[in-house]
Amino acid sequence: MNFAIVVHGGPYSSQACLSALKFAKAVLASGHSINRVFFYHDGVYTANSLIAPPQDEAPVSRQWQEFGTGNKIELIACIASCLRRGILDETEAGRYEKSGSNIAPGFTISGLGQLIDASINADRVVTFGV
Amino acid sequence: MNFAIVVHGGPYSSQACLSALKFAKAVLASGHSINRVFFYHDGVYTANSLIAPPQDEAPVSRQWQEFGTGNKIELIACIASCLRRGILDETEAGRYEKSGSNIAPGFTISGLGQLIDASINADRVVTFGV
Amino acid sequence: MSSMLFVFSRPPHGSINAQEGLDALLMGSAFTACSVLFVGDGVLQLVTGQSTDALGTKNFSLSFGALKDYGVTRIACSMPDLLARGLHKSDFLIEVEPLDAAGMQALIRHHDKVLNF
Amino acid sequence: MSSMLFVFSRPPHGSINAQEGLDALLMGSAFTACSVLFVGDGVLQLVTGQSTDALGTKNFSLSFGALKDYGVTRIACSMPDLLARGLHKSDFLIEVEPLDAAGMQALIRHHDKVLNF
Amino acid sequence: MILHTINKVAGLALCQHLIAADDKVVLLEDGVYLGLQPLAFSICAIRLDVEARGLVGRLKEPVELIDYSDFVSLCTEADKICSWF
Amino acid sequence: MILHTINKVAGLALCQHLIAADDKVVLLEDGVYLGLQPLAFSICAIRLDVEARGLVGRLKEPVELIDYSDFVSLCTEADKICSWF
Repeated sequence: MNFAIVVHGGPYSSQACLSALKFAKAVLASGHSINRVFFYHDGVYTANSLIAPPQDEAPVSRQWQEFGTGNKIELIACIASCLRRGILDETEAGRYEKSGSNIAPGFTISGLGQLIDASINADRVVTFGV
Repeated sequence: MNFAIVVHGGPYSSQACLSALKFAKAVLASGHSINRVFFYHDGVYTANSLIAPPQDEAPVSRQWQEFGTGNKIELIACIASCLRRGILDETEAGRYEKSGSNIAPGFTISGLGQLIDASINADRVVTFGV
Repeated sequence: MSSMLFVFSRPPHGSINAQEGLDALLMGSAFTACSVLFVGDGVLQLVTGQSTDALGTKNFSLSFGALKDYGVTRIACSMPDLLARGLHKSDFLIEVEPLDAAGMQALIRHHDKVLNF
Repeated sequence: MSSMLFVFSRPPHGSINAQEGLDALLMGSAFTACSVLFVGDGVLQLVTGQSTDALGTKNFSLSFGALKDYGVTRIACSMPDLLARGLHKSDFLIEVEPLDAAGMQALIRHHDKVLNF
Repeated sequence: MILHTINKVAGLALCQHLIAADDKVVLLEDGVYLGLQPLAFSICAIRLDVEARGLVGRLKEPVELIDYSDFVSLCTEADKICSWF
Repeated sequence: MILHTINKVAGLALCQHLIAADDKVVLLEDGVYLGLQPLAFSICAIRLDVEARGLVGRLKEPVELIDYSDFVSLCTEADKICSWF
């Protein structure tokens, strides 16, 4: 079966981000697939490349990066949520004349249509909310 | 009278950040002073220089920057909260070997002692929570 | 094509969540058959007379009037949650169908995917 | 020198707030006289047997044992909120003083500043 | 006098036992929805937040609408402020 | 069968009228605290979250502890998933 996963919470501020990762790993381990993970609301904070967590806390943002790139799973951060919260790729940083970008490797900034597309086309959609 | 103001919420995700700003302006307009504004928890997201809000939404982060610099009010973002959430100045970006910094002008990253110091020394402390 | 039910459960203005939920609904209705169900404090999004001029934020409640134009199939709310807040459907900006428990369960059953905001 | 009352009202683990509150209390107790009051779901921070090994997050509940060493003056909780959750002070990791409404109001009155987390 | 602020409906459960007879309460943000229900103490509510939510005329008496300068005055009159959220 | 997930105590108020007789409920994150109170339907709870909160042995019967692979299986058995938070 094919899953879409939606994440509304950012690292540490909410457990949603960590629960969704554990769920996503279990989906693949059970032989199912994931069509897309969509980060919305504060979930886009997961895509911030500048996070430097303490040694004794799970580096959930980096774990998502590794999960996405290692398994070739699309990790999409909603562009409207990103702009409001200061998560930018090089294109957006240029457009808004900002000093730099901070999107983490493995994440892509894209539109809300990707949430709808993923939800429509997946067999199951599961949201991890705040 | 001298006020300490504590902000727990980031822009848009919580109204706390906007309410605290309106309160801070009213404090000064009433002839009182502010010894420090301390951003804790998700409040540190206010200090992200890369925020690019839509035209029709209050640019609360930039309004804080202008308020702090214009009135010479210390805006302190808690260092532990910042590291977990990816808000870095140049020093911290260097220490953690990150590609760049994203602290907005007018904000300073510092320790939790600044919260205690501000609370002890102010006549009144008011928290805007989430 | 999957039909989608959007569930709105947050009050407006205290966070951007309600507004970002509405954005998702409007986007969804461009692609497929969508309905919306307001539950809990989500029913407060619909109250008439919201004015954010002095607050300085966006009055997204004005966009609810466009739901019909966007082709949103059913616009419903939880009757128990409406009553619990001392509200009546005449307090609402738009025509909304209050549903009891059985009606809400049927609404969920008749859509393929459910997204909560 | 102002005395400070730290109020903890959030459950542990679901967000970092409880942990960041404890960090603030430990910092505060290095500078001035501090007490702590657990209210609402904050009383759940104190439950024995928390094990985050499998979850992979920090088990900060172990740090509550250090509150006495840090010189925290009074460690109290809301008795109504304790009872409402079916808990007893014997469920707690450390010795905590359950207070009724009058006791909590007095605790607030006797501290100069109150910080809620 | 202690000033209590409440910024969400669930905040009331945290502080209901902690509000003394001579204390004052300010409702702000989503806390203004508490004005839809009968309350055991007299309260003020931030006008901006009441207007934003369409609650003007819908609140139970007695809720006094105040602006931020009134809020600051209440803080100076109070011995301390407790924020519930 | 519809699978409902609840990740906080307040989430129950949102969905209590929406859970049909043959539906299933998974508690996760702070939602596992709901297992401290009697509930009108049978539930599963994520074991990691129960352990983290010190609730092993404190939950009312019948709460079945499950891991994430069981959660995934429940999702595949369900027609759809409703997440309450």
